[in-house]
Amino acid sequence: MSATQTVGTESGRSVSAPVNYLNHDKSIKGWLYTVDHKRIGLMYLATVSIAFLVAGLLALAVRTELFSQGRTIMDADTYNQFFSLHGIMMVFLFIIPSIPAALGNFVMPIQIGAKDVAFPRLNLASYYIFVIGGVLAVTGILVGQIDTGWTFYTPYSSRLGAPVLFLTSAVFIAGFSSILTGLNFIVTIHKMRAPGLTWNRLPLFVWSIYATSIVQVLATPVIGITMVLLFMEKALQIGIFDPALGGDPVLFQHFFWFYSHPAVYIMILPAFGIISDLIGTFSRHEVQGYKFVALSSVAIAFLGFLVWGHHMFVSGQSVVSSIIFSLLTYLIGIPTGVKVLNWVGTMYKGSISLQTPMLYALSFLILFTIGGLTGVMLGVLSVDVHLHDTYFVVAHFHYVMMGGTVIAALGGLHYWWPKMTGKMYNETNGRIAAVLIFIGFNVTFFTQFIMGSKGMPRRYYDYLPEFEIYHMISTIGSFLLAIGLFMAAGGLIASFWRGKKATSNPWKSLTLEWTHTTSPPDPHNFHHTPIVTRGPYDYHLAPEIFGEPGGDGAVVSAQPDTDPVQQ
Amino acid sequence: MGDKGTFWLPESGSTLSPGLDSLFYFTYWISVVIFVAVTVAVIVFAIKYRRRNDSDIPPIVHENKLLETAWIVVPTILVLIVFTWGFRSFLKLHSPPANAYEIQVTAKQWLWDYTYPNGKTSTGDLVVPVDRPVRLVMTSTDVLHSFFVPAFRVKQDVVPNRYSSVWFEATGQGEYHILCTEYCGTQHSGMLGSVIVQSAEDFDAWLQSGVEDMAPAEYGALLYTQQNCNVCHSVDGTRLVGPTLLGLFGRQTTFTDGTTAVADENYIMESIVNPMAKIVEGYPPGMPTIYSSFDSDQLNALVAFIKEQQ
Amino acid sequence: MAHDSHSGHHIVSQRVLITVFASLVALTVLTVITAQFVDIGVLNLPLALSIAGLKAMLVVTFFMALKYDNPMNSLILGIGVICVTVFLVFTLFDTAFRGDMPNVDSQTISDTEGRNLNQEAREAREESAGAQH
Amino acid sequence: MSEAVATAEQIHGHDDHPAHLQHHFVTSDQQFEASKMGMWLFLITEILLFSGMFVAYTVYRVWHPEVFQGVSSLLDWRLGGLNTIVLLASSFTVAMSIHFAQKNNQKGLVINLVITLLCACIFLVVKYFEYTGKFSHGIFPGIAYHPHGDYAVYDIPYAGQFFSIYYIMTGIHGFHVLVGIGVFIWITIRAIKGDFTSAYYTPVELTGLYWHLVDIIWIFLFPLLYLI
Ligand code: HEA
Ligand code: HEA
Ligand code: HEC
Ligand code: CUA
Ligand SMILES: [Cu+2]
Repeated sequence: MSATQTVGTESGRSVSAPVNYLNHDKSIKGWLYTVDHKRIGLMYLATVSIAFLVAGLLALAVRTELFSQGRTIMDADTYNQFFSLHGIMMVFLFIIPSIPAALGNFVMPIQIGAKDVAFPRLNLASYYIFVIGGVLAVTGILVGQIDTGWTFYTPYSSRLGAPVLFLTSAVFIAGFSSILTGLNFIVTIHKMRAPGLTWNRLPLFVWSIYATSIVQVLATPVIGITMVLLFMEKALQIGIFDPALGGDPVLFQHFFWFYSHPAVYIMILPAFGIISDLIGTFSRHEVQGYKFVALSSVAIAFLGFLVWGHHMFVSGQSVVSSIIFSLLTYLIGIPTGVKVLNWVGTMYKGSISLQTPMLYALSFLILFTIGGLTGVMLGVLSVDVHLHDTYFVVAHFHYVMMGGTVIAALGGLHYWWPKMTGKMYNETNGRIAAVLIFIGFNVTFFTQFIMGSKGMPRRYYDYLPEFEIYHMISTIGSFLLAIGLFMAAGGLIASFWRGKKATSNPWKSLTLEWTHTTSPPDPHNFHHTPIVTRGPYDYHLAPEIFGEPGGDGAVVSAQPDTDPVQQ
Repeated sequence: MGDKGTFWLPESGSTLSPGLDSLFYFTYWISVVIFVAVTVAVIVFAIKYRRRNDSDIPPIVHENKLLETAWIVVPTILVLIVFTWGFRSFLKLHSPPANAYEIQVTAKQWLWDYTYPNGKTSTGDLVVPVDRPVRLVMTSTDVLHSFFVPAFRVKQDVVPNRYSSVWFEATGQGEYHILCTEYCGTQHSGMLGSVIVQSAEDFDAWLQSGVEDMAPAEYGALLYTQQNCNVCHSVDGTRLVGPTLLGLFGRQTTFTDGTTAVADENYIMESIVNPMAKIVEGYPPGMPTIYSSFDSDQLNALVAFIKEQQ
Repeated sequence: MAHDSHSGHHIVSQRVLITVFASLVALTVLTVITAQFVDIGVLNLPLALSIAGLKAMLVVTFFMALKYDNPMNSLILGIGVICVTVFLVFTLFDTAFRGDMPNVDSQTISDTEGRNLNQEAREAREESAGAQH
Repeated sequence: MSEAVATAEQIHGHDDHPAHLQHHFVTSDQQFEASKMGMWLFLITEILLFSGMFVAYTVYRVWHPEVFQGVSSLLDWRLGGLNTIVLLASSFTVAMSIHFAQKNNQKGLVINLVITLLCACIFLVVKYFEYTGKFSHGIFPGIAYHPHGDYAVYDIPYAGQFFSIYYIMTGIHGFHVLVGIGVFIWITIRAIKGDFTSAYYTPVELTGLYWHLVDIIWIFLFPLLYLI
């Protein structure tokens, strides 16, 4: 393969552009059949963005309905379907694949100096399995009414019509995609690291993807079998979960949360990884307590399996198990706290640049701390009795999922955007959007804490008059938030036409995707497999690495390489 | 019912509330302190150490073992305190006093039915004596529901085919909301009720009282709200789950099988007692069959009430 | 480092394989005999499960050659087994102690009333099906 | 940073490049180890998939031990035992086939694969007779459970749950056997074509691992469902 490709002729002279993964094969087939992890990552990114958009619009409809008491724009049945679909799509089609499958796929193999993931074809298969899951989910939605909430609690769900069967199959299939991605990543991280890249030198994003993958592999099969059993309950009435047949609905909740609690760590761990990378880069400082931050991800991954019962304190499970689950729930706060405090410590005496990705990282620190601390409040047995199934819980999980994961994903997206597309986005627009999102988010969801602890139940189409004022503020906030998100998305998309060309290492980062690949990277990532001789955040070596003032430490340039690309 | 609570919590109406509130505020203030510390540090560092020059290279900060240990140990101690407290009050929540007054509760889509020890029943509104522990023994006839009284800080899921219970001791006379907090279908948000706390004498009198002395239409109006007809049927013409009762009497109604009928007394009674017999066109066959046990007094009262809605 | 251990190309000898197979068959016979023909009361269940566990160990160690393989793979299996144990044990913390405080009853209503819900549901269904024909 | 430009190619040469080696791996060993690790990870997802049913089984057994003990006698331990032996034998032959592949013994490899395939089919045939036998007495999963004739006495609460769990567990297990058969056919054809040598037999090894897991699951199902 040649290193350059003729992209056009100008007055007889052929102008060459460096080959990169985007321009080396532009055919549709080149995308649909690709096994290149970078292209697969982008395909995921596009798909989950659509899911996010649709689910986000549903959320806006939900908020609009709640703007005033009684009927505002839709009837109760529609409302119930809307919040269910919002939850289901956000969780299964957006947030779980978002960071690992989209950004992780793109970045992780490069960060470990590999040419690709261990099983590239499996990677593509995972993508298509995910798409099939998505299509089934959409079919279920079109076929009829799904208003179970995202939790599918029996016996309500097992007595509903056929659409539930589609949705359970969709969740089952999307789960498989998640398992295969996790499996692929674990093997990749174990077996494909570049020479010299020891476990102590792994970027923290890789560590967090690793921990996430463990959870994906261990937890997801259980949602699979849960969905199979639910399917059977509906189809054959096997009486495992339906009390009318002697089954136990609380057992279903155990099955569901055995997956879905660890799943919240599938959502947040990759976000932790992004935040570590962002704070390191934009503070230009070694991440404090690297080992603690790295290992706490793994600790969280394992502890995450021991606490699922905290969703069931008032379900009628035994008091003994509530107590055990509550105790273990607190323990999760500790490794998480270690992370948060180390991130703050990293900023200490750093050289902090408040560019867009860093603004998202700082928002994350604030919002996630609120979300996490309120999570601990929910873990307090008797307090949860009052707060369970109120808007306090809704606010808690939006603070961790939207304020945590989605904000981190946006930060990561802005950070790696130049690498993925070769274009810089507009910085001013990016910063304004980040601030708007932060404000809109807090207006939307902080009010929900207040109304929740005052007794506003969740999944309510209509509410008592005393809550109207909170709902109004929350709805207004959600529109601010939406404007911010559309601005951010617009800024990124506009960069395709208006963006400046990105250099290899615009942020002066030290991880391999910045120092050893061009923007966008070569189809095989590296011209030469890199040999790693230092840690990912060794900014004290910066003078040496960055060279003369103004240098960015990249050992490859966007100019065509003189070496022929080796296969 | 004005807003008599604190900024965070609703008014407190049971003996359990104060203890739980102090635990809530204890964890809340710890969280505030931690949160403020983190936020202030973030903001101060972001300003103080902002990048002044593109080639700034900050100094190495060596890991502080003491700090690293401190933020493992201190939170651990804090959470253990909170755990012990929470766990003890949880046990209290689940230990009804032996002399508690027991009321049976049946939850169904989408209403609450109560049966008092003397056989008296009520729907929607739960009447209890003040300053006396009350224990509710609950079950559901269809799907999961959850019994929640914010002012009492109690909540318990209601499960079909199993009894679950909550207890509380109301400390002040008045009316408090009952909400259903487990998603149970279309009218989940309409599955409301009130706890009416009365003095011991009023409660006894209420318990013994009959309803025979009311005018039929008046009694019908009571049933209309008590039996939650209002959840599905409006009297002002709005379309809810079922057809409006406004102008129903004498109206020509078309059914899903194409036949029609003019609504007279018999038709209305049949609609209530045997709702599946004729399904009104354009509506789901969604009317519960639980009203078949109405006696003739109740039916006459409802018919009288519906006749008035013209 | 990427290649952290010796490779998994150990050849398990025929003799070992045959011995293992023979023991597996023997254990199967043993478990049938102890379960079906001699009654050892409460020990029935633990014994049957221990034998099954032993058989599984044999298969894993020799047939699947974990003994000679990269220890990482044993770790993976171990973690999987721990996870299953957690799932089982923590669920039993609830189901085996359901109703330990008065907030829920340990017995279901149909059990206390001695009703067979499956039968009732089936009959109701057959009745409604019969009514239609 | 001149040392960072040093290339891995200088360490492992690029001359020996067997056909089965994919471009993103450096050595065959790396590729073999990676596939095997991937397979082990896949196996634990299978274990966790089945764990859900084991949990359901245990929970209901703890609640209604007498029912589970009682109705399990409806299952024929002879057929179950036969199937156990058949699966163990197939597990043994797969292990043998890998042994022969490692020794470059083409004939041994193919013969053992074929025996394995046969065992798998026998297993399903026996299962078929078991299922139809049960169906003929009205022993169905779910609400359809309605034993009649001599078996009417088994129409007790929670017997339906036992049989639902039985059918789902053995059904999903049987599905795995079916998938195994498909894969074995493919492997056998490749083996006959001479695709596998001591240097490259990864597919045989991986299928073997899968098959042993199917065997292990049955090792637990057999006593739990048929014996105790
Ligand atoms: C990304 C997703 C995510 C994350 C990361 C978390 C994190 C946590 N969650 Fe949350 N949670 C959800 C998503 C998530 N949750 C969802 C979706 C639901 C509702 C599902 C539904 O019902 O629909 C839910 C519900 C939920 C409940 C059930 C509430 C109810 O229904 O009654 C509980 C109860 O214990 C809980 C607890 C926790 C805890 C303790 C953490 C911890 O991991 C948080 C740890 C973080 C911190 C503690 C902050 C940082 C630490 C410090 C600054 C150090 C100092 C700390 C201490 C002294 C403690 N969560
Ligand atoms: C990832 C998880 C996630 C996210 C991000 C959100 C985001 C939002 N959610 Fe929701 N939500 C859930 C998960 C999530 N939610 C879950 C699990 C439930 C529980 C459901 C149940 O009870 O079963 C729930 C429930 C829930 C409720 C409670 C409903 C009820 O109980 O009755 C409400 C009400 O206000 C709400 C509102 C919102 C709003 C306003 C947003 C906003 O933040 C949304 C803003 C987003 C947009 C407006 C889209 C803009 C997108 C683009 C422009 C595309 C851009 C693309 C790129 C930048 C790449 N959500
Ligand atoms: C859960 C919702 C629900 C509740 C509660 C409910 N209904 Fe209905 N009702 C319906 C629906 C849906 C219909 C239309 C379908 C049908 O005819 O069965 C209906 C139909 C009727 C009709 C016939 C109306 C017509 O236009 O012909 C009458 C009369 C009626 N209901 C009376 C009552 C009374 C009285 C009560 C309370 C004691 C009550 N309903 C409670 C849902 C409900
Ligand atoms: Cu009943 Cu919600
Ligand atoms: Cu949780």
